[in-house]
Amino acid sequence: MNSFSPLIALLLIPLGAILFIIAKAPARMTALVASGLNLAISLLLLLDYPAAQGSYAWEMNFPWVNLQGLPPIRLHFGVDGISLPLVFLTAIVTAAAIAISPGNIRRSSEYYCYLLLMSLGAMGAFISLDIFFFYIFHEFALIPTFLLIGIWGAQNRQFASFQVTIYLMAGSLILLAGLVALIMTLPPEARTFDMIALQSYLNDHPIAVATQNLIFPLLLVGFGILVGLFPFHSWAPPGYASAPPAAAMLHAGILKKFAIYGMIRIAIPMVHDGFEAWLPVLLALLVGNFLYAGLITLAQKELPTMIGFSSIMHMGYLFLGVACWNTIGVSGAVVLMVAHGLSAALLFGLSGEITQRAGENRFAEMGGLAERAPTLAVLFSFASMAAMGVPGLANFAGEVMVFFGSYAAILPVLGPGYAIIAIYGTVLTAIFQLRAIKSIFYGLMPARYEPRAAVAATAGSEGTPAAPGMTDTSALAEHAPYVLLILASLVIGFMPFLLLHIVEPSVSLLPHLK
Amino acid sequence: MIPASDIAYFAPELILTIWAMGLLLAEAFFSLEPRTITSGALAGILACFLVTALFDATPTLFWSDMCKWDGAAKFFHLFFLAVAALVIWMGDEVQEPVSHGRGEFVVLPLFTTVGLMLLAATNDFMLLFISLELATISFYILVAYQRRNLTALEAGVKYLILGGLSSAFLVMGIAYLFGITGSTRFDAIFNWLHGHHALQTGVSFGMLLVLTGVGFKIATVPFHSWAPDVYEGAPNSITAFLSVGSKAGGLIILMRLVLGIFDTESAAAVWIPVLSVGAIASLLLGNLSAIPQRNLKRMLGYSSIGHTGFILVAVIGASVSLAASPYPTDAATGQIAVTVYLVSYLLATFTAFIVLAVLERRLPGLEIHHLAGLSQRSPLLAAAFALSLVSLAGIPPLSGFIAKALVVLVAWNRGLYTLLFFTIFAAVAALYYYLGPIKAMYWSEPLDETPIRLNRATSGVLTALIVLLIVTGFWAQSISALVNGSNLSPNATPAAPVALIQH
Amino acid sequence: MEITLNHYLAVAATLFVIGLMGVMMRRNLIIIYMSLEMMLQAANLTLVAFSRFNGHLDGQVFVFFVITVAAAEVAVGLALIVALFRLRQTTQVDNLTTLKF
Amino acid sequence: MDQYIAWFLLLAPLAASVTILLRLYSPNGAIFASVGSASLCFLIALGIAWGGIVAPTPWMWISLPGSNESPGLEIEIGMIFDALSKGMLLIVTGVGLLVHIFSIGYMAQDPGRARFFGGLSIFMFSMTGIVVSTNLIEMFFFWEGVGLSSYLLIGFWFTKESAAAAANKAFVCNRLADFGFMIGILTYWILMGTVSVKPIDLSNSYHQNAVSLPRVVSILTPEEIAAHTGTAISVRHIGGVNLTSPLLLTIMVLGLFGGCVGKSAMFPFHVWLPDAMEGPTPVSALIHAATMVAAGVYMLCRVYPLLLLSTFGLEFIACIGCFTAIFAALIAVQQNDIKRILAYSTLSQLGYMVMAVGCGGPDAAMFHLTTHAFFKALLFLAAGSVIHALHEEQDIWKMGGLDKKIPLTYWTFLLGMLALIGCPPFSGFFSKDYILADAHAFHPAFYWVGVATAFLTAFYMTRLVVVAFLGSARSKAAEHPHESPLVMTIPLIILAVLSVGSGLWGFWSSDSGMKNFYHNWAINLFSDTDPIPNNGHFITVPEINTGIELGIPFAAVFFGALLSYYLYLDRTTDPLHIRLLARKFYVDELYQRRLVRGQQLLAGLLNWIDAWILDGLILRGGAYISVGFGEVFRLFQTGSLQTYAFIFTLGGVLLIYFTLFAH
Repeated sequence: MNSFSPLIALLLIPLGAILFIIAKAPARMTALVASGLNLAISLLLLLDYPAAQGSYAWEMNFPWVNLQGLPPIRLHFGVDGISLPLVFLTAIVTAAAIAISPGNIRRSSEYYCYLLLMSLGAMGAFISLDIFFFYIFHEFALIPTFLLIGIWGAQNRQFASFQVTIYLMAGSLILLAGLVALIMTLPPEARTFDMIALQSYLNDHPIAVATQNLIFPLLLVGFGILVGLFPFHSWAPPGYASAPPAAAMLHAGILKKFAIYGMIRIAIPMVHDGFEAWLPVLLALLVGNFLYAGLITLAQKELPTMIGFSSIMHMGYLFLGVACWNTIGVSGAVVLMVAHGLSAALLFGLSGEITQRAGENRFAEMGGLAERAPTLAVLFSFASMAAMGVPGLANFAGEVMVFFGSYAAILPVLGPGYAIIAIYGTVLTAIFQLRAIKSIFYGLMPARYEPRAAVAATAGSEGTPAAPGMTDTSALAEHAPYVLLILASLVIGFMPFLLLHIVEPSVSLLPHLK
Repeated sequence: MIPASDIAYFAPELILTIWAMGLLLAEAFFSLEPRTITSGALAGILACFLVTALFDATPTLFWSDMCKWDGAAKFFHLFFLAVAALVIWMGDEVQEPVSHGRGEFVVLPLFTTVGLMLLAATNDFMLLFISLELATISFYILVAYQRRNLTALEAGVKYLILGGLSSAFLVMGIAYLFGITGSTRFDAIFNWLHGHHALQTGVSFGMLLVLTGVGFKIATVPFHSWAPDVYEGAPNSITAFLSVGSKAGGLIILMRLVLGIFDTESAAAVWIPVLSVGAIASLLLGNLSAIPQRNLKRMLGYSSIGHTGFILVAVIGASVSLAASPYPTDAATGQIAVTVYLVSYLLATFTAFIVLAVLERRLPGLEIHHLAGLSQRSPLLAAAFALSLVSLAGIPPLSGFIAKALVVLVAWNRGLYTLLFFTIFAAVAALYYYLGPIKAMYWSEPLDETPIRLNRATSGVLTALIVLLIVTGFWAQSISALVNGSNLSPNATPAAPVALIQH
Repeated sequence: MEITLNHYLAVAATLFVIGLMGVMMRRNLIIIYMSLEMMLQAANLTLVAFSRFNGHLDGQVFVFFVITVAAAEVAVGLALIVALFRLRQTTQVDNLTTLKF
Repeated sequence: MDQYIAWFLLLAPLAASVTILLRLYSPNGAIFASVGSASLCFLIALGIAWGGIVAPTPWMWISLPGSNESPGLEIEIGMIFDALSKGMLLIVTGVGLLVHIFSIGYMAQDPGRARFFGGLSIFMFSMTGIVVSTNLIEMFFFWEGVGLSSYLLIGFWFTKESAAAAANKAFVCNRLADFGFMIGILTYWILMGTVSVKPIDLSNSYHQNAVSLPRVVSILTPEEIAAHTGTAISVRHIGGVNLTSPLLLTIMVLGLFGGCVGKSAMFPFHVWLPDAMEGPTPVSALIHAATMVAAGVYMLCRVYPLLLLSTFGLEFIACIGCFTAIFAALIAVQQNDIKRILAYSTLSQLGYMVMAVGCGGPDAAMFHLTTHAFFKALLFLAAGSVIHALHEEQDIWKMGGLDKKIPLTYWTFLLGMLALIGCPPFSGFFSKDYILADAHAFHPAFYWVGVATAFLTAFYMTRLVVVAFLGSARSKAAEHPHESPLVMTIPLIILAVLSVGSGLWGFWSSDSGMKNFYHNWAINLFSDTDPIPNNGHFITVPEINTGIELGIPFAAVFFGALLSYYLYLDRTTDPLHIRLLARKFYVDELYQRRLVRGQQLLAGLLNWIDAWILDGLILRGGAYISVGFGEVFRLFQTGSLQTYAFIFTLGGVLLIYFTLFAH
């Protein structure tokens, strides 16, 4: 219990890498090595996790802060079947994001430091069992994101960086209020930041329903803003559109999941009556995610914004899976979190690549890329298929579970209707993803394909001449990061049980499961 | 432990005063190097600090009950001494040396500090008035110290006139309180108020006048008007001194009054609404009108008005006579919150102003756009300034977050939902202008590439402050050490928060 | 008629308000400063009146302190004003507004 | 060991496709890998058919516990080898292999042929998967897989806008239909607590839910049912919505049928199939004629016991099938593109099969499916050979006089055509008449529509042959075409033999032969459970009546062919001008104008709202308002000392007033 756990390495390695980079070590190399190490470790953990009883493993629990007026804060790390897949996701997406980042990017040492900081924040949030650290680790990533978008971002990075940061900060402040409210309504002796202790206390003495109905909306709105729940999604599309690909990968792939994870860990189990009371609202909002965001995605004329909106739409599945609160739905949500993390990372990375190669991101202006860049075409098709939930890729497994879970769950108002809407969501996804493939890769290449250097330059790295970019400059080896993500998605897609036998026991331990 | 005798408790003030006198004389007779005076002053402060640290915080009245020694007194003594040290060091080391009388410029802050320290320990309105004026009058001089410089003079005059106005209100208020309760002792007045449940108009009239006077010191709306101008006009070190020292002085008085004297049902019914209005107004006006500012010092001036708002929320939350408070121990948390907030505010503000003081000598001006590309020219300065702003914005893992978190916590616990809402709104709005300079420093194109060199002391202090900012945020235990010398071992059972100010 | 406490208070209040008006309306720094002093004296008068009618001396002691402090304040204040006069050859406060917004 | 062999049925094509996709081979290497995997599949299929190879032990794909409100979720990936899957497996792998071989010649010149064969391998993988699936989710898994491969192959010539568009259309149509399919699956799971389609589970489910309902197209309330059957019926929930079992069962059946509607391109979703002809001809032969489009029918037969649970569902299926049959046949009459004519005939034949299932004759449907697979593959490959010979000429009015020049292709095509129109003694004759007999037994109306369709089929196929092959050449290309190489003609010959013989085989005996093979499968559906369920007609057993069985349809076919022969012989242009048919009843236009554009408009509207109202007005508006307030507040900071004094005083006065005197 009070011994150091391997988890701490997951934090120390990026930290060490950052220090090395500050000490003028070769940035890209160091970052790559660090993320590679993390990936290896998380993979080992994944294999080594004692899945049978689904309890927390590799716990380390040190008293940390004991400030008058604050509940005791403990340095409490540990993972179970719900957080471990997310740890793995963080590691793999980080590795990919760093690997695809151009080596000749300007101010590279800062760039890689910020990337590492982002992933450090996500990693810490997922392995902390203490709400205080859970919260502030996530906040770690806020300022690096701001700087990444601001310094290396694309067209209207000015506006985007400010909007994203302020909106997310607002979200996390509301979340903070919610968490404080949750903990502080308890009598002083019972107050604690420790998730496990808190949960066990709340199981015996739940909070008064009236108070819960006050607390849950705070948590819902806070998490909702962080994940882009309709109608709090406006920060995402412009933000992702102008963020450098790697940052978008990290944020959309990993950091967003923080909110869903928080819903599973804190909001729903600890404030369950409030959840029950607000369920109709939550469901109404996620229908908004499906239909509203889905349809808007149809209307997008540029690749990055389309992917931004589609990633918002897919949050609907996660929320739906969580909202069922039965084993099938929640397990589905967890699997889908990983799956969506992989596919979103793929899509954002590739769209960055395409935008930069073609020096263009408007569908109307593109076409016929498949002739010149077949590898890119194959990779992008894979990514789109994953997003569309084509069987064989991870998203399908997760979505199916969410469908089953939500169809069976006794949800208010529409009942099975939510599942049906969700399934319709897959149709919408198919429409816009295929349209994207068609207009980017199929057909003939526009005659005037002189890439505008401006866009090319803003697409992350400087100086990469965009004109030769049109051709498939890269062998498969150069696309290794994408292939890595695709392989992960395929493995989970064909053998979801590999993930499920880890996830399911921990999920079934969650309280109040229907 | 020093025996609790009158003279002993009075030691810090005595030491500092005598030391300051000595320095003045020494400087007058054998003209010393400014550097030596500075180090002398710092040595004196250090000595005083050590002595003060030796006292334990058990509440005692001394000096025929005119002074009160307790947790708050001790904390604020140490606080003001730390502030003074930083101010004096800045004044000589970092910023443009003053044109004349550098000795006085170093020594005067010592007198201010004595005034503020007395203020922290006062238990009587007479002493309150005198110590307040001692501090304020030396501030008049310090603000307008560059008397060849019109803006400085203008700032000084504005501060002078408005300060005089506020002290007039203060004295008038004191007069009424004294007239009706028949005493100038805090404890006596408190007992009187407990005796008469129905509050007389005269008392609340006096109370309001006094609050007006105090509101001026802590620069809360509507008594804030002086702050932006004076902040902009005064020398950097003095601006920092004003925004931390004088604000803290006002706050300790405010707490002594509203939490020490007026914390009865009937009185609270008067001052809680007043302070709430003040808090909300400060939150909104301070943070919103900081957004369009271009001059950094002015922006920080407005933002300090906003911070007053945040602190006031905690002060209100510390009142035991609040209606909705299921757990009475939470009241004490309010006071903790104030102190923690002040500590983090001290760290962030001084980091910011040290950077500004350095830049003032290097840059054509202190507008935001002058910062362009600072991260290339001097990574340390850029990082320090950015971190201080981030901490002021209350983003983890810096100490500003703990402070804001505590405020939010208190606001929720004490059922101050309206204030909670405005707190969050203000925090978000604040981000808007805190991010601006960061943007300028990190991705605007630099005007000129020449790197900015720092001497060892400055960079050392800045690094130390950065470390403190991060450590106090990430390992808040250190704050609790700073706040109430409570034992550093986190293993100790979570003590129920002890109110610094009790009756 | 017999003079009660309220009469003193009324006079003091009047003085106070006159001073206040002076501070807000006059344009000459010296006069503004005088008005400030007048406000302080009003406060003093109140104190004295109260201590007379309460029948103990604390108030009057306090008055001495106030007067002393006021004297110190005047010294500093006048010094400032003089310095200002050196710079601008006037003690009018009009367009003493380089710091604003 | 031998239980692992079966896995290679899936693994061989998968491995082939993946390796080809990773560009591990030269184009010819890719061809070798793909054809090799296909032939391996065929061998394994033979082994399975003769029982040498047993079903492997399944592995649990997803296994989640249920709860008091939802059943558990157990999805396994396994294989099921019963008569149905064995037969289908032989068809798929056999025809598949032939098409692979044909493609070697057909695609020889194409630079992208490696990609083509990769796609074919993906298809073989998914299609065999569908056939052997043990449960609906597994089936759905491969179901989408064939959709994907069809998407890739339709868009094979992706530089053609039309091809890319057709590919998207096909995929989206299928997705839309699978939307229903998934709902059907979910409902089945809610009702029965399983998604398995093993015969034993199906018949159990059947017996749990079978209530002898009168054959009326209506939903009865539980009370009515209780009144009718004397047994109270359980009320089930989905998602907390109370639904009477019959309604749920109907939803389930219609949902499952939805999947078929998409894959087999039944009426409202038929639009994608003709466009799919944009793909290379072998693809049209294998995927869009012989096997994949038949997957819908196969699936219906697989879950037939479930269909029986909703009479309304069954009748609905029959109606849709019947309508599609005549509808497509009508359109085919006025088409000029050789491949499109065949595509529409495919539609109408699929209509036959679906109608057969709806009329309670899954055996007939499977029988027709088999024969159709042979002769339609034959027709398409022959058409491909023609197109190949004429250098990508597809308009039949630019052909003519080919019978002398490419005799082999002509004769094989002719045989296929005769089989298709159901001219005795070719295979189509037997299977089609079996269906018609079932239809007659079910309801005469279906029978007569079927006959009319037969008439039309004969008409347009004769038109095709007469215009394309007979007469004199009507274009440069048609004047000196060249016969295709052996690698292409041999598959034609084999298929021709099959199309001729497969019906005759065992016609006289009562136990051997294809018809009886399927009939035995069908009547044994429930044999493992007693008692044989309700009132006999879960499988329609047509009464033998030569008049109906042989006479009328044959007459229809004969006159149809005769009429068209004399109408079209030696014509240079089409004497008939029926705009409505030529324009395919304007269905495409309707969809384009109403649905697609409507959705796009809605999307645009929402996008505007999001950009201007939500983001613009509310968010940025809010931000600007705060900034504006900031600008206003700083105006109080006039810099004039006395303003400050005034503000100060005003503040104090107001505080005092409101606290002391305002109440």
